Amino acid sequence: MLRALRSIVARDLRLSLRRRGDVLNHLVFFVIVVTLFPLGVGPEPNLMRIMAPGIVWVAALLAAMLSLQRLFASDYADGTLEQMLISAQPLGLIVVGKIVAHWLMSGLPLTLLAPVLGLQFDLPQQALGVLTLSLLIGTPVLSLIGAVGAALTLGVRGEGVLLALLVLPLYIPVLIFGAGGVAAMANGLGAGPHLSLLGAFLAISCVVAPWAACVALRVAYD
Amino acid sequence: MLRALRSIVARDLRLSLRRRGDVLNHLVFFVIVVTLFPLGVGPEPNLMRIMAPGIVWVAALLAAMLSLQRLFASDYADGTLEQMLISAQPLGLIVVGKIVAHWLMSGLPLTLLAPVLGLQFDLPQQALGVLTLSLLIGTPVLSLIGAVGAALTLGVRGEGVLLALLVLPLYIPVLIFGAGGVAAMANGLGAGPHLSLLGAFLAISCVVAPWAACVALRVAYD
Amino acid sequence: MKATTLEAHADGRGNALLRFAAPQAFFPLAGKMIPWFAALAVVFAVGGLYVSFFVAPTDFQQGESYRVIFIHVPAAWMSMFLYVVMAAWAAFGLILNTRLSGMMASAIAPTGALFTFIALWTGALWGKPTWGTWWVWDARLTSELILLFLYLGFIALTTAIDDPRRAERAGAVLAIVGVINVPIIYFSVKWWNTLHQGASVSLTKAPSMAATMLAGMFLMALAAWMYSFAAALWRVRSIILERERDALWVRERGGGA
Amino acid sequence: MNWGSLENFLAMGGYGLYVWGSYGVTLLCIAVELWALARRSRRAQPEQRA
Amino acid sequence: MKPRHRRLALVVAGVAALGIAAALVLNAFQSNLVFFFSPSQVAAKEAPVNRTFRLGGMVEKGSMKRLPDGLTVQFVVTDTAKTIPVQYKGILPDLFREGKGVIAQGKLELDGVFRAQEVLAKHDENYMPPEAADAIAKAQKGELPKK
Amino acid sequence: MLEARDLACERGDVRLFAGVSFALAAGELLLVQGPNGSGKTSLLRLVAGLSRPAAGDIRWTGEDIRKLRENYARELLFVGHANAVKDEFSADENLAVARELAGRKSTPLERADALERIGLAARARLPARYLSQGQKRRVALARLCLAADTPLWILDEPFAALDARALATVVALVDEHLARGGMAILTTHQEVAIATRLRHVIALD
Amino acid sequence: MLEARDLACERGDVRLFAGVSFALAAGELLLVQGPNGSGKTSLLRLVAGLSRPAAGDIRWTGEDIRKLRENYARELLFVGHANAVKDEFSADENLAVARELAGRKSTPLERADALERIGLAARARLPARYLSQGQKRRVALARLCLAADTPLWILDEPFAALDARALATVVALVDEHLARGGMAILTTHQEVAIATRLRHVIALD
Ligand code: HEM
Ligand SMILES: Nc1ncnc2c1ncn2[C@@H]1O[C@H](COP(=O)(O)OP(=O)(O)OP(=O)(O)O)[C@@H](O)[C@H]1O
Ligand SMILES: Nc1ncnc2c1ncn2[C@@H]1O[C@H](COP(=O)(O)OP(=O)(O)OP(=O)(O)O)[C@@H](O)[C@H]1O
Ligand SMILES: [Mg+2]
Ligand SMILES: [Mg+2]
Repeated sequence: MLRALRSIVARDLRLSLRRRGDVLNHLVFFVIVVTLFPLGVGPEPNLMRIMAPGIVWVAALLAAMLSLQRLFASDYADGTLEQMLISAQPLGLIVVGKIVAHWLMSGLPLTLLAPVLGLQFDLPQQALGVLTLSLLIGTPVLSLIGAVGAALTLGVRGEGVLLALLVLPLYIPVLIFGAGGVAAMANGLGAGPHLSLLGAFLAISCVVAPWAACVALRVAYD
Repeated sequence: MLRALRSIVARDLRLSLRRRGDVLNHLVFFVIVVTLFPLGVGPEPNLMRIMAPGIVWVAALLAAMLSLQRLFASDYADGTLEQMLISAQPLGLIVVGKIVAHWLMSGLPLTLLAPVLGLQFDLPQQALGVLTLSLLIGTPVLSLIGAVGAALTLGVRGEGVLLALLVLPLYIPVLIFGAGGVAAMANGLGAGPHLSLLGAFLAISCVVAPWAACVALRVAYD
Repeated sequence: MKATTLEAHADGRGNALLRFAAPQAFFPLAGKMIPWFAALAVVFAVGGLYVSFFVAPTDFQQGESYRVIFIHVPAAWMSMFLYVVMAAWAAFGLILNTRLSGMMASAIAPTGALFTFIALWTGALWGKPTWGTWWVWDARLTSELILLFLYLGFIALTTAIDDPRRAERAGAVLAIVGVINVPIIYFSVKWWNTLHQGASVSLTKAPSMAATMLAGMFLMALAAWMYSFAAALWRVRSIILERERDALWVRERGGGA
Repeated sequence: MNWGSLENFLAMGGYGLYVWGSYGVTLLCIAVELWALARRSRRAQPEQRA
Repeated sequence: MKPRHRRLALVVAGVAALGIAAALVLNAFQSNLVFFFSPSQVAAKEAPVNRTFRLGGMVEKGSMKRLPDGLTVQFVVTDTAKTIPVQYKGILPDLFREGKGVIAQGKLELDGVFRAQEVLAKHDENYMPPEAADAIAKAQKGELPKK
Repeated sequence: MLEARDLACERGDVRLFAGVSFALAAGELLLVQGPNGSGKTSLLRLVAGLSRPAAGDIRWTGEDIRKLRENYARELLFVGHANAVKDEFSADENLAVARELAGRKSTPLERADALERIGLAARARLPARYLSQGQKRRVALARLCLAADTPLWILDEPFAALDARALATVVALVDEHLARGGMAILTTHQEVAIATRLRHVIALD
Repeated sequence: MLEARDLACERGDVRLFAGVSFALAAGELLLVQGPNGSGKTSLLRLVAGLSRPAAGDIRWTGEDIRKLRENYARELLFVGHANAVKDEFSADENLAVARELAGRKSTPLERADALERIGLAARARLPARYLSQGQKRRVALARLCLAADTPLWILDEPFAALDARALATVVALVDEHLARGGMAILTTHQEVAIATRLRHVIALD
């Protein structure tokens, strides 16, 4: 069971690495989006400091979302997904494997990079810690929920935007509590409650998302 | 010549409409991104008013970018693009047609919707006018530059993010002057210079972008 | 080897310049030039550093912090210069379809990105004590940042495409489109009168800088030039070997060495 | 320019962090590039045949 | 159209577009693109109210003083025609000197005082040793330099 | 072993077929014939468990395949119109991944043999993106060389894009499979000679 | 009319072929043969002007095709491995778009006739997404029925996925085309009988 999971994760990771610079590209996208905002809004340091957690979180969210499209779509297009559906491994296992791989390639690097970007916005030390922690708890939720959206929009045209449409509303609570926690910390309040709410989201989506994604995949072929 | 152009635009428009809700999806995405920010940053009316032009412009930019991926990719995947390369119409004409169609389906609706969103941020009347005008001049530039990026990343894996990487830096000036013009107007200054710079960008990219996109397309097949 | 490419005909016509545009002929030439450029780079750098730290006096306004100039300005110059050279090679390759051109463009990009990064980094470090901030969204700074993104985009694009011929032609299109940014960087301080200072050195007026300072800056700039040449040539040699791995002359090289 | 002592030289009139930060990172970058170049060149060499 | 005519038409259109672009750029640089104002412009009420902008000019000689709280400084920014008083609470950059260029970012309050959030030093493109600067200053003004 | 009763299939408002029944025992071949669009692919997908029939049911060793799920899938090898070949992976890697999905490990040696047999040895390490149409099909079919232990093969136009030699190889593979007691369901528009007496034919129209 | 001299093609580090020359005059057929991966598709794409040869040149009425561009393309009909069929459009719409790309208008009646002939009349209004493999191929080939005025046909395995009837129709279409003085370049792995004496064969390996 675990061996099978590992081999699926390994396959997806290898695939991502083969598409050269996939991880790097995510990071650069993340950095660029974070950089765009000061440009659009105008560079007031005070304003920037207030906006920082929100911007970093929104950028993380968009980066996660963009990469979702490839979670199932390429496997769907070339017929690999139908092989997975009638594979000797339970579908649930495959889905979990793909989600884990997705997080390792998108969520985790973002989380590691975020403190550096936060620094650029002059965020205080503890706020940086909370930012990292909130991303660490929050980005898996993004991958989990995203997987459901990606499965639902399989083979539907206008995929990209429809996916965004389905997934973003579900991302909003994560965004609010993620960014909220950082803001709270930056203002000298504790981030505990925000983080525990994020944790709760994580727990719930760990249960619901893989199941929902499996159902959605089967429906896509029926 | 013009007839051929019209038929290409018509084809792409029909295709977009057939992919149900394509236009609508763009708009909803735009609205959602614009709405995410107040959620991420926290709703202070003053802050919001200052940030509004930047946010609307960044959202427009991301919406345009997301939809770029489908500008050539689906035609590439199913072989239509190679038919276009050896079509009786000059490739330049086809590319221009596709860019026009892209703008009609993404830039134009955004432009029409923006004043409503601006209202939500409590922007003054003239600033709304400038917002619309700046989008009207700026979004074609986004489509034009985007076409070059989309053509360059054709068939390259990790497309989506690589496209963002190539195109976003070139979008930065448009963002700065677009949002800057609105902000200037909101503060009682004229937006004239910003708008004429945007116009200059439009003129330059009208010349450079179709040529570059054509070369890139031919390169993609060589 | 390839009858269609320009360089193959060149030999017959006896055009020496074009002959060296063939990778096979350029490879040993580059190999011979690298040590010279490298040596010159070291000499200029040692001289430049000596002048920078032990000859050039303290500045009347900035005190010792101005010594960042000896890195910042050469790096900033190189960042723009290398981009233009890269784009020129790229355009050349796109039009004439010579094999070496694309390789040269790919060889220059990383060094260009490096100098752009150094210009940004040293500028930021210099900005803190002088202006009072690491970073502002001033036109000069922003356009230089875009330059870095353009370099990175070029590198990302060319590495993402694995057919080298297609990769360098696609990169060429991007490089050419991005050239627009260079004059914007250069003239930005004139057009937008913001934080970054204007030119201290220009063709049209006498430099507004003490002679020893200027000497240090020029020495360092020369070192940067020599270094860039050496690095680009070294890289292009690797690229030639990678691309022509199966060509007879490369395989013979492996066997004979 | 006579710095008098090593401390003075390192302090750079109070700007040591900035000046040495610039030179240091530059040196580091160049070192990294040279290392990468050497590695690439080593890998690109055609393998020796017996 | 014959191919040659078409190419000609394209070239003409391209040149025309570039011409338009140049004209638009020139037009743009006639006016103020960034929120950057001189004291004269502020005095002429060209600057926005209640919005952050940048005020640029020279720090007037002898205008700098520290307010009783020990943190806030006040000085006057001039472009030799008009002057604007500026208040700032925070650390000044090293290059901040009376008689030298400065860029202050902040808002103009109703009392006519510019409350800066950030003060940046703008310096010129001159680099020289202090002795040379002294000599130049002496030669120009015939007075002893401050430093 | 495999038994289908009264299968019907609807796509949109069209009823493609109804009342299709068959039973397949060890060593037997089922040929599904019919012109383009007659529903061959649709039938094969039903049997593979990829979609559900509008009517009727399909049993494997007496149990409904939708209940069995992975336990049925483990016994099954399906090659559809789509090759399920990853452009980024080489032929060898693609084969390894396919074997893992089938729940079996494969050694590099086995895979090399399989690719040799199907005629891909020379391109085994090239990313599949660069392979020709027929070579991609061969990657998908290389699985057949390693699937001796998988009793049921469902092959939807396996010969499309193959040249004569590869076609003969695949035919031989199917022959061997049937000879060792395997089952196969096949569609093809080409004339091929599979040497078995135990052949059923379903003709759709 | 069409003349190729000393063509060579390289993919990656492999030289697929070199020194391929041929000339094709009105009413002549060129058959390109060879096993999978021998470079048939690559050759056809060179001739269509989709990629450039590593060596050699291709002339149409004496002029280089890369100079002629659209003027060559106007004389050309290319059916590749990919169908160039839009999933969202019906067979009829797909055909109309393809004709427009070829620079010709088509009336609904003409298109209906073409679809009738190729055997798609019953599914002419269904989005192509729902069509079967062979039906999609037929949509791509329906262009042949309307391309009487296009002298050069380049068909890369047109018969893949077609059933026997459709195959016969396409063969008949090629026959007619040759009979009225058209030219055709063809690859296929199947045995087909095209009734022309004026046949050249290139065998790649
Ligand atoms: C991140 C911040 C900075 C960036 C991106 C940057 C960028 C550049 C660029 C691109 C150039 C070359 C353009 C030209 O030759 O005109 C340049 C030149 C120069 N920069 Fe910076 N700079 C930064 C900060 C600074 C700071 C803080 C100072 C001094 C306090 C400074 C002083 C200079 C000088 C003296 C030149 C040479 C001008 C000339 O003589 O041509 N820069 N910088
Ligand atoms: N929504 C729909 N409405 C009407 N007909 C449909 C719909 N979806 C599919 N079809 C029809 O169902 C059939 C599907 O057939 P299938 O793919 O099983 O054919 P096949 O026998 O495999 O053909 P081929 O030999 O071309 O592969 C096609 O005729 C198709 O037109
Ligand atoms: N980068 C590369 N490196 C090595 N070989 C390559 C590369 N790219 C393509 N090839 C080879 O080039 C050939 C392309 O052949 P092409 O597609 O023209 O074959 P074909 O004759 O049409 O075959 P089929 O009958 O399968 O359609 C294949 O053998 C492929 O493996
Ligand atoms: Mg079928
Ligand atoms: Mg082929």
